[in-house]
Amino acid sequence: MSARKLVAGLGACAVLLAGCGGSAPSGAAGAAAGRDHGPVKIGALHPVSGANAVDGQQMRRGAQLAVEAINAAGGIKSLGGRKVELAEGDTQGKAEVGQSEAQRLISEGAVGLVGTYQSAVSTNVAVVAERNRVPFVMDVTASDAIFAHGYRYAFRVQPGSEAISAAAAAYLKEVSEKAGKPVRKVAFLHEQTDFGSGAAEAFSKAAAKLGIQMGPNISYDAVTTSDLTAQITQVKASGANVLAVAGYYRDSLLAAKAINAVKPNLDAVWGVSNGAYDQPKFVTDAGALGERYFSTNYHYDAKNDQTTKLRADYQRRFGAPMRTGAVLAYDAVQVIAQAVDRAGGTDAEKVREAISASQVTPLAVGRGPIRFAANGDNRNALPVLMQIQGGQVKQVYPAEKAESQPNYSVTWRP
Amino acid sequence: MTILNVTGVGKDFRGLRALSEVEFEVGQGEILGIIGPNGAGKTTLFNVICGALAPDTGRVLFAGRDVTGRSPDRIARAGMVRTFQLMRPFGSMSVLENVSLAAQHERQPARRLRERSLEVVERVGLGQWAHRPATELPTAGLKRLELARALAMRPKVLLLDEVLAGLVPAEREPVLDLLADLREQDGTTLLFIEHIMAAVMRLSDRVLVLDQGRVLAAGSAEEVTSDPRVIEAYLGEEPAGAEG
Amino acid sequence: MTGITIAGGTGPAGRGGTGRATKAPPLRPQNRQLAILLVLLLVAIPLPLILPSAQGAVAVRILIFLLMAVGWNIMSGFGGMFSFGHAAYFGLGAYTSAYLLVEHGVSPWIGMLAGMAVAAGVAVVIGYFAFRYKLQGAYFALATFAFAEMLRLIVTSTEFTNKAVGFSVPLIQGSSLWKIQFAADSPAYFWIALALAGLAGAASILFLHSRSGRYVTAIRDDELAAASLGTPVMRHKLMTVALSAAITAVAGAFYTQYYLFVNPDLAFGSSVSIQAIATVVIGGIGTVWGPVVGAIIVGSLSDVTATLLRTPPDFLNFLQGRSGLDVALYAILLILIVRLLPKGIVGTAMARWRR
Amino acid sequence: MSNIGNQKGAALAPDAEAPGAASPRGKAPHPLRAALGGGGNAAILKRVAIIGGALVIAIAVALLKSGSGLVVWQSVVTGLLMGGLYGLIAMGLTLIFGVLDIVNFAHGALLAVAMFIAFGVVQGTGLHPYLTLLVAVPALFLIGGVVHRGLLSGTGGGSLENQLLITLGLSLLLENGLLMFFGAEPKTVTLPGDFQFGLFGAVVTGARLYAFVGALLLGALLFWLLRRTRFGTAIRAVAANGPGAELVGINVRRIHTLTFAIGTACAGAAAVLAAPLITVTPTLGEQFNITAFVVVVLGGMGNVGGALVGGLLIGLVEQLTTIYMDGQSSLLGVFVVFVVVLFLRPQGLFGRRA
Repeated sequence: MSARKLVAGLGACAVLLAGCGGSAPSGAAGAAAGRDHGPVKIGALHPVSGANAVDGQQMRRGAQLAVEAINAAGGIKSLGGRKVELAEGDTQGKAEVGQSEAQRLISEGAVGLVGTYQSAVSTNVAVVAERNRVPFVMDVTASDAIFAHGYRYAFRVQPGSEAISAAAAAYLKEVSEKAGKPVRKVAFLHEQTDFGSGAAEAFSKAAAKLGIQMGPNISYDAVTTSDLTAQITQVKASGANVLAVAGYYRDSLLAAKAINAVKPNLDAVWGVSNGAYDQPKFVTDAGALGERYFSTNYHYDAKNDQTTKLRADYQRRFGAPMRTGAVLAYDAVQVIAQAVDRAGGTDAEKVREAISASQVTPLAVGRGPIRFAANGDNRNALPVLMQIQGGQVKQVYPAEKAESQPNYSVTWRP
Repeated sequence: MTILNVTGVGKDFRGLRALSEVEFEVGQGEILGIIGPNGAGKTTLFNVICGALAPDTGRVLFAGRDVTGRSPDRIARAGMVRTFQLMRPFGSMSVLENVSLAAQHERQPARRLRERSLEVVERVGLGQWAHRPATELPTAGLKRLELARALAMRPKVLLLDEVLAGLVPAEREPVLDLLADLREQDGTTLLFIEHIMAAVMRLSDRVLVLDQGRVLAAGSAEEVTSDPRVIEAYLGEEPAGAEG
Repeated sequence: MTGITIAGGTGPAGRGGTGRATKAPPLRPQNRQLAILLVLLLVAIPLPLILPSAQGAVAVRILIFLLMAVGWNIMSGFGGMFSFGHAAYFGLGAYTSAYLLVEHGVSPWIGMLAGMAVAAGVAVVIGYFAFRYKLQGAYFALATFAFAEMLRLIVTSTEFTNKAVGFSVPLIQGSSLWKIQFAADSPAYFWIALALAGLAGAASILFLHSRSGRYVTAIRDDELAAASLGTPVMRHKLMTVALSAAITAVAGAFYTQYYLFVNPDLAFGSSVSIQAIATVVIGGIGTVWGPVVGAIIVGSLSDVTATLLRTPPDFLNFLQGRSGLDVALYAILLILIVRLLPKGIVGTAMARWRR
Repeated sequence: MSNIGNQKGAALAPDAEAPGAASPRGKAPHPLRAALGGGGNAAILKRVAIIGGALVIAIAVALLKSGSGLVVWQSVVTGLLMGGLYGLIAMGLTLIFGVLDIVNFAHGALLAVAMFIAFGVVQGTGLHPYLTLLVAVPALFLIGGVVHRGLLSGTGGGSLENQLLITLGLSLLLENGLLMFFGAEPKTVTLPGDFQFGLFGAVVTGARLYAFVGALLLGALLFWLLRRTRFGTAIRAVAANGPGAELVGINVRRIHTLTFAIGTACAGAAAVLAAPLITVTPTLGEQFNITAFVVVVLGGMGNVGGALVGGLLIGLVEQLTTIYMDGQSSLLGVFVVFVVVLFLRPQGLFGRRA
């Protein structure tokens, strides 16, 4: 159609004929054309359909709220108040769909992408972003593997899996010692893919440095398991006094049921990046079973007034409590928008530079403003310890983020 | 000269004795008729000889070589070919393709393969059907197709399972003539299972009678039909020759 | 061969067949099909220059589906061995090339060949046991499914395949044919996939009309009868399975290069097997062109529904925000086609044409 | 295992003369011939002895591997209880597989539909979860009948690949239908007054015990239906020889539809009993479908009793796999057993060699 495509095509033809080498026919060139006028587009890629649709929709709405807040505050100031627009994509929770959606958003002129909730999808989108030289700010993505490739355009707001596990081990030592029941031996129950095994590995490494004994390390298949009684019996037989659990929602709930049935001699149940133990839904589903469960995870900052206001707004608009993922999506959009503002334009390279020098105050728990390390990870991301107390998820540690004191015990033992 | 030698063959189906201690020989160029009441084990015997079933006991020697338990395709390529009582055409192919499949074991140019296949098709009288799908053939045609495919293999020994069944008397004659001619012209050895006694009487050099999986009698057609044990075995059955 | 022939016999009813009987078709079906394939390829070449880039990605996806479908069709359509586990071969192709590239820097072209060899080897082993123990029909399908799932589980927990994480293809500066890496919306991806699909299509046509192909067709129609006519059953079944697996492995290897990422679920998940089956069955199982028609439909379907849902027309507005619609539509289409056109689109069309 | 099917089995043996006998495993080994037993007493005893011996060895090795008697004992108890559930789910599937020769990939999705019905009724009316049997079973019976009449009977549903795709399509449709109407959030059904007790140190919960007992009861019910009623005789006749059954005046299509409906209703019963044990999601069927197919093949297709025993075995295999192979999915062990059984005894552990 257009002459540009024909030229690009002929270029590629030549590459085919000549063998290897040749300069890159840039795909980003065309996309840039759409960026210079109209609203500044930020792409949001989330699993709005499929098995994770609820979280996906939450996150899309979180991103939407950020865009509305930016526009209400006068748009991008350095660009004369240009409005921001959310370009929405649905990953369906599938890596290849995520990839084609990312490509679509970029070709529609997105200056940056946020997403995607699932590590496999983020891995795929990160590749697209890198190849098109468009910054990709991940809101929720647990896997650390993406940041080992040396990508220049990949950033992440949430603390990574390794950071959470290390914090979980450190908090465990400190909290248990303060309670006068120092941790002796930790059994780790985890689902067997990268998510759970990675958490277990990082936790063990950190625990070893703190002089905490580990064992046994029990894994299970989250997709097929429907009973964890035997696994919890193994924990009971092992004599461990803390059980750490890294799993998704469904299997973590099964673990809670099994713990209640077997009643091992534990001082605490310790969620690590756990998909259930800091969810209000878990409190509803598990009832009394989940009482006093701990969980170390990323979390919206319950002590930040702005966060509270945002969540109240969300609750009013959408009739559901706003989850942490949605707050992180909000933060991620803010990162891109403020970078565009400081870059004073939509040039991808300048926006990237501005992002890597970010100083955005997050609404999720953090040590301070969002600042990215060289590999793109958020240096000030802070995991927080939560506990279910009286049917509510409370932040309990570290002290400056605590809504309430940790109660280091379990319900079934005096 | 003996071309096929069956010794001590036995076969069980879950405790049901289908064949037991079956022994016989067939000479080069001989025509052997096999008769017996329903369920006597005739087709099972063919299945064992041609490798579709492995016998529990006994051996099958073909041209002096032991072929017991060999796969059916190797036995067929060695020159011992059978037809089926129930017709089994390759439904997705034309009549000619059915035949050329059997003829293509010999490496030959495509043109030669085609000519030879057409020759065989013509020989069994299916020339006008050559390019029609095999599934469109009437019963008599399917019987001829079975025969044609077997002939295209240039068999040394041909085992025919009720090749006349389902044909009206007028259709039987040319088939019988063809079979007789096969031996004269090509020197083919024939084993044929048949219920139609007239055909058995006319064609066979010798007749083997099976009953309940055993060889009841063997000899010339006249000998076996006058054997009292054979007559007894057929008692209660409908008169031989009515229909198979 | 001379001597007595069976005289006469009745000719085919009506439309006296004498003329048809003796005259050979003007062009051998093999050459005719190859000619059509060539025309299709020539028509497809300019497509990426015409289509907008989003559609270009769909076109590449269609070609990947086509490769898988051609592979599956050889084994299950031509050969009648219903595989429910082609994900195994797709995955082996994807993982072999990804492993060689990521860990040893081997060109994906070589990786593709290696993947074909590995997939064909595994297929022959699985096939040998399945045929040796005479598994057929549903049992064969379930066995192939079990093997694919076992591979998925093993890869998921094996260190050297990177467990559940899978492989990300390292990005290079610029473009390289040797590394099969170009700018994201480069038409080169389409052309390479087209060339691969064309080769696969040609292989499938040549195979169907080869000696071996005729044997396999006969085995599919009636295995015992074919064996009784001297067809080397085991050898030709294994050859078929190996060819089928090798072509499917090409799809897997190209998939990895195009999407630059592969993990156990993407490569070995049962949805891969289902896609291969659905594509062929919708197009027409056991036909040469069925995979082409099926791939165009299945490959573009999810994109059409996604577009439809993104900006729904008024009467579909109530569906916005609901998840699962596109898959539901796909399922309904699948059921309708199987119910109404049990031979698939091409198969049914051909049956009509003949009549 | 009872072996009432004995004489029947012999009577239905295929004619040794028929060419079909040449490929013993060609068509599937005959359905229901061995339903609830088949083969002589001695053969059965021998087989039970072999399986039992293998189990004892497997458990002994597990003991060595784990070093804790309690853990192994709990695994065995959990495995048997889970196995009862698998058997329960597989019973309906094996009936459909055996009588209609349909590989029903929608069985799991139908299970999910039944669970959502149970969930909906409990949510809506506050009924005791087990009382939803009164709704779920008839509803699934109807759905099964409609599915068979509408989608599977007649020529279009003929070939294996077509049936497979129709049931696959149906399962996708049902799963995504549930997703559209109920959303993806996992739901839970809680059993009021659930209790638990120790069994020589192992923990058993009431809900699991009920599901186990339910499996036994349903198995007995199906046994009675197939063996002691005229309707059951008709089903077995159709399974053994459709055209023959037609000749003696049985309406084969009607029997097919009813069998499919009964098989689906079994899924309904299984769903209600299983609902308190697991989290209810639209895609939960996948998880059970695969296992159920393994159980069906293990028990011999069409063999309801075999499905129960097969279920128990698979439950044990799953649990022992997690002891043997740390970090491996329990499914891997299940598939290994599956493939070995497919190759060595495709007629199932309790079927007779054709």
